[in-house]
Amino acid sequence: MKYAYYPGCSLEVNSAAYDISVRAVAQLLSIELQEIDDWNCCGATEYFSQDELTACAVIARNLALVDDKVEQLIAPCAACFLNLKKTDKLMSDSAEMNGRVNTCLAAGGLSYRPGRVLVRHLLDVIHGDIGEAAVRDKVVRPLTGLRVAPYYGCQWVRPMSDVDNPEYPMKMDDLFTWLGAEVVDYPVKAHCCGGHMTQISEPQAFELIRRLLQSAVDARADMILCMCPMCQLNLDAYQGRVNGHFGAEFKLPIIFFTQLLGIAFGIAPEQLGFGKEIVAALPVIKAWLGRAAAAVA
Amino acid sequence: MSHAAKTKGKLAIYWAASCGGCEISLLQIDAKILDLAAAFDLVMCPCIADGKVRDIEKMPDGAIDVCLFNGGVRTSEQEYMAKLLRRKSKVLVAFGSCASEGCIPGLANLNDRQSIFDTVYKEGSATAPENPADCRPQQATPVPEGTLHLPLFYDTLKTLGQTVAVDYYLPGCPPEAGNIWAAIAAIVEGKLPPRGAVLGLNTTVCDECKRKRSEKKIRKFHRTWQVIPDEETCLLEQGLLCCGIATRAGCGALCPQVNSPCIGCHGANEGVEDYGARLQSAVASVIDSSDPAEIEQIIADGIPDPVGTFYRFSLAGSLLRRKNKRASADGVGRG
Amino acid sequence: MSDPTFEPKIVGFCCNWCSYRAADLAGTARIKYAPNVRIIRLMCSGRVDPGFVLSALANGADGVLIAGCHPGECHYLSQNYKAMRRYHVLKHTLAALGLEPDRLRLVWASAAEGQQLAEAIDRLVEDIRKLGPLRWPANWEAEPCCQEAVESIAREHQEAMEVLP
Amino acid sequence: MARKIGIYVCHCGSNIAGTIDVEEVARWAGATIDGVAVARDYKFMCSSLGQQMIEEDIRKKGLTGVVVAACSPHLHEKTFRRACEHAELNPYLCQMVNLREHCSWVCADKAAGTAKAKALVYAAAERVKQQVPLEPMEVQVNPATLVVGGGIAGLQATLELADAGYHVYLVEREPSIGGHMAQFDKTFPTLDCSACILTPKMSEAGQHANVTLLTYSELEEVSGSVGNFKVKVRKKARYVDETICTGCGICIEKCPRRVVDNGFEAGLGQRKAIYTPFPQAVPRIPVIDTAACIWFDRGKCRACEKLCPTNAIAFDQEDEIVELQVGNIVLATGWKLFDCHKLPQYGYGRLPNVYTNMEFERLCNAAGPTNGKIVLRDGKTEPKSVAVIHCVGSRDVRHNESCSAVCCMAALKFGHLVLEKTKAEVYSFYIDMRTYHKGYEEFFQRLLKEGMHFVRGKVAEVTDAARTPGEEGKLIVQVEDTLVGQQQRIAVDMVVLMGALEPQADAKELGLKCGISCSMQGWYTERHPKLDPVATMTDGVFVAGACQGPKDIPASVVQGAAAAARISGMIAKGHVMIEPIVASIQEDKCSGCKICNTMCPYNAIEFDEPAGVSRVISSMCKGCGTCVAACPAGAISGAHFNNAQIMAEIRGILWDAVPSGNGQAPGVPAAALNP
Repeated sequence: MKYAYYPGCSLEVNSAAYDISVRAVAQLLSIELQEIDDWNCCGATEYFSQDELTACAVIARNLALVDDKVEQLIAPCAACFLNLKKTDKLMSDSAEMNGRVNTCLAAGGLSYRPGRVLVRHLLDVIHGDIGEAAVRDKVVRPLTGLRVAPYYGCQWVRPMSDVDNPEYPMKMDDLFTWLGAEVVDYPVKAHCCGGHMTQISEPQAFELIRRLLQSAVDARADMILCMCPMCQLNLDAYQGRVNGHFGAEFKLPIIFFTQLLGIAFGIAPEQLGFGKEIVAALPVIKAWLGRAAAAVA
Repeated sequence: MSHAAKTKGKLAIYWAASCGGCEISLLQIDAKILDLAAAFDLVMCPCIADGKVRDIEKMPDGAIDVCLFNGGVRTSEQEYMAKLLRRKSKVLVAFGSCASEGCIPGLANLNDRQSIFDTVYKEGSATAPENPADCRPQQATPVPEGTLHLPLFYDTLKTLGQTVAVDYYLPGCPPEAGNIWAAIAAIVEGKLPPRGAVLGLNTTVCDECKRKRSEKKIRKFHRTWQVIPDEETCLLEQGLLCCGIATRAGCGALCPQVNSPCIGCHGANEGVEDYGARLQSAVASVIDSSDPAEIEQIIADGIPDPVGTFYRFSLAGSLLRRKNKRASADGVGRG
Repeated sequence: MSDPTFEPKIVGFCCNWCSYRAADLAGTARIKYAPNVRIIRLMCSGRVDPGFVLSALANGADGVLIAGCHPGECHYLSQNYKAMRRYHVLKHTLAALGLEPDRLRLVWASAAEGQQLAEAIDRLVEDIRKLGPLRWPANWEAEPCCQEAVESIAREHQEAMEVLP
Repeated sequence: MARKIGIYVCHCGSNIAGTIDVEEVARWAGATIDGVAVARDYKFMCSSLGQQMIEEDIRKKGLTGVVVAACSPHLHEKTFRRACEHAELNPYLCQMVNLREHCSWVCADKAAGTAKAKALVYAAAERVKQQVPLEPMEVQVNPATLVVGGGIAGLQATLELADAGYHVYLVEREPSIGGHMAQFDKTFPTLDCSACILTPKMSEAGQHANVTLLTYSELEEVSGSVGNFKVKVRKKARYVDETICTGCGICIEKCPRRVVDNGFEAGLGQRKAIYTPFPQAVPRIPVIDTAACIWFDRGKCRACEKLCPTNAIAFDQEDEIVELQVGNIVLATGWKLFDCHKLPQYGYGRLPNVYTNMEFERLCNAAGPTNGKIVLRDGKTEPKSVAVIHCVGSRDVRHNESCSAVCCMAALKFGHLVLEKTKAEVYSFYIDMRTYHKGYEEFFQRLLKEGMHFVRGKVAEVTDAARTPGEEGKLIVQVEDTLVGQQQRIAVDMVVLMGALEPQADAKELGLKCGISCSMQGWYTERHPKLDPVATMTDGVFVAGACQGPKDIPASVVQGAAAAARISGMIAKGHVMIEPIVASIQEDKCSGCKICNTMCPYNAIEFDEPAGVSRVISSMCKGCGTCVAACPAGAISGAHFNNAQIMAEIRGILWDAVPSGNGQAPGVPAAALNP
């Protein structure tokens, strides 16, 4: 099936690995991604706190640009996903907002009817539309023996909780269980990664990050799987600083769930953007493959 | 007939908006026609005898003993004749479905004068090519000899009962010969029910239908051409919209007998105000679904022409009588 | 076409157990709603005979409301489903007879939903106000020309007779 | 005959007169509506003076019909029908107009209100002209009663009736009566032991001459109506012959198969494959759990059979259907516990030391798996701190919007038991503390003194993710203390979730069998939430206990007794009058098309094959009128709601709508307007 694709800014640069692996996996699952032509930034979390109308207008432009023949949109970044969804809802809930946003769009010769485009997250599409059976029979390299900690962060289920259990999301857990991995059940999988707190007050941010890493380590996870560029960045890029700050020795690879998904589907690591992460993930994966091979022998 | 001896009565048979089938049916009383002739002088019957309106006009009121009036009232002339014959007749019988409830001509109430004329004189494949100038019937046309008059064509066809007071109703399209004779005999012998009654049975066609019936649950309605129904079981249970459940008995379940669903020409049973309402209510009640969307689908698929199905014979005589004019103007409910 | 001074006359059929009690509750709670709906009490929405609706329209109603218990909560277990089926068939027929769909409405209201029923009534009244008067009986009110035409026939015949020898 | 209608418009103080010009309505009715002999208005029609006025008019003016335009018929129809009866006018010739609820109270504008009132009065007048005298039907009441559910509510109802000398069939799904109360240790607020007050009632019911116990049985089918129900009960196979078994218990002792008891012991304890739920079970006859039994599993063993001194084990036993005839039915089917897995943030099922309230009841119970010792899952460690979380699945729009009523007090009880039995600190996390019955608030105060800690706030999560060394190995309760306005993390050893009370999973299904409906949530709907919380919309079916809504023990007992009292009254009287609002079939018009037979959910329409017509069994007809509307032949008529009456009402209610000219609705044929 064909979906409009909204990569979002992060996936262009520091989360390129996410973009690469998303496209690779999508192709393999015959999810046709049609990148929105001339899409623009979703305004991240800041815009909404500044000015709702501007935020909505900026985001609605992307929705307006979706090809009329396409009904659903995939946004891999949890923040973009939420913003697009939120905008569509604000517009359908309030005729006034709808009018004002469309006035803005009209200035650019565009218009958008709320509800026209259904905003989806790739995880939800794979879990729901593709489904267990289809996913299972794509597996060429079962993740047996690999201990993974799915990390959902905030925006996937909060504040709009229609895709998964807002208190204790499970869809990534399910997905990787299907792939044969040992999914660790650690209590903070939907806690906050600190977001932009790293820019405001490092001690607070580092404490939030530490909790996540600690909990995953306690659960003997080999790696943390992310679905949001911001989460991945905080846990990965700041891991060194966190170690320094707390005198800890975390060395936990933080990758995007699509990257490991690709491995299970037998896609070569280099086609999945591995190597861009700061805490190297490949050694861990190689080690696991070794264990796996040994187990077979 | 024993009463043939005493002074002959006067009988009028008039033909308004109808197809003439009622007259044919009357002739099917066969040899009994002689008894009829013995009992009555036929003072008017445009179909078979040349009776003059002015002769009727000249008669004193109530001079005619029995008038069998078939056809609905859709022109000024028919209304005039209905009123005239009412005045002149002791017993006025709405003879057949048209006079009683409008029948097929009554379905014209789904349109109005304008659209009917358009169809006939402009769009109609038969007439239009002959009529490039789009000539329309004129009520008055001056000619050298004077003015020719045509009756006014009404927007809405009325039943006889909606036009004048009717003494008795004889259902059927056409009424079956047997029932006609029974009615005439009853009149002659003066064995009549209270005025305004329908001369017929007080139950419905199922009563005369031999088919096996069980409790009904319908998931799909079939059109007659879609299935060959089983001969034994109730047609409605087989998804054919058989109107027998709601239609007054008296025909001996003619259509179901030949494996074809009843279409309701005998109209509603005793005490029923709106035939279509009863039929829809019953049919809807046994639709085997509780999901609005599914119900709508079942109806849309199975009953594409609800008026023609539930009101084929009784639209003009129904509570609503016709299609909403304003709507037919702005096109609501078309198609 | 929409005339603000037009006050629709709407007949409402309520079931004794849920919707009629909802209307009672709206009263006890002093909820104000449009006075245009005149309620007739039946034991169950399953009692609503399509003939009642037709009769209401034929007697000059601008619209009809049918209100019953929520599906699954019918006091008579499942009779409101029969009401629903009849409603859909009747709506189908009335559409073919040129009745605007908004003039006939089926709503569910539990005995506790006075507010909801009041709102539903207000909505219905507004929708019908937009449609304007129905005046169904006017559909068959004879145009003056009919009477005139019949009389002219009588006149002609009179004249025709006078010229007789 | 000439109709003489009396019209009586009530002011109801200012309730009606405030928004409706009642004098005008009365004057207008008298002048406008044909057949009106007298039209009056009066301050309070329902007052004795008002009624006298009506009665006098009936006598003096020989009225043939009465229209009372006042309040809702649900309020005063009986009143005015009685008035008519006094004056020897058949009560069914009285029609009420709901001016107050449906007009004056909901109209903002007096002119509009008055206009609407006129239409409503006109309608009633036209209707009453069509109404005919009716006689209520008398039905004999079978003195036997069926009680479904052997919990405290059902037991109470059973014993009240049995002691009054009437026979009761008590049907219980489980192998023993007793219900949830049998699982409890102490009962709030008096803390007397649950077993001590319950078991005597159980054994009394077990031995009572007027009680037939049908345990391990379920209600299969109900037919008939008030006074004469026919009931089918499925007695599930016990594989033990009740007539021979002495309840000695050797079979249980010798049974080699132990399984976790997810029923009575809430998963904390074990039981054998052949078992009685608990030692004081009534009856003491065990059942074999075929899922666990080795014989049913592998075709070996039969130890119980070999060792039973009375050869009571009967592996060949099968389910049996018992048919009963009763006059009334009491549903006391109780509640089920909310599935705490649905709130994953509280960790139930993931974190071993998170318990449900029912688990904790068993934990405290001296007869329970730990002999009443409050210990962690490891079975030995005593908790140093316990958190009790209120409203788990209650007062939560995601699950149950309603309050479960009993949890606050139960939580306090738990607190007391912990403090009494251990040295642990106890925390209660509550939204609101609801202690509104006799002695409840006092109990709360007592717990405050005993040192239970109370934190007002809804718990965000229970986690084992420690943030400080102090939190290591503990369960941390994350909560905002809304009184202090601060986030708190409280580390404890044990967490008790006060799970919500929910309707039984099959409540709706059972309700349908008995012809009663449920609330959206699934609690049985009473006839009136305030004035008749015991009866239901179906005559002869009563509800008691938590199946009608969350209730504690005293409230359940009260309702059980109330249901019994109502039934005793009916039995003592010997008969009930039922409204004559029933359908009847005019057989000469019926063509036997069998449309109506499927319409009736009460199977009140039978088909007479030889005659080829359908007939209504009036004692079973509930008068909904669905068949009347469905009959294509117009052969069915609904008493007091027949077509002529409704059509007249419609014409009347639209008196001001029919345009001038020949706009009258047609009758086709003209004569076809008889009912």
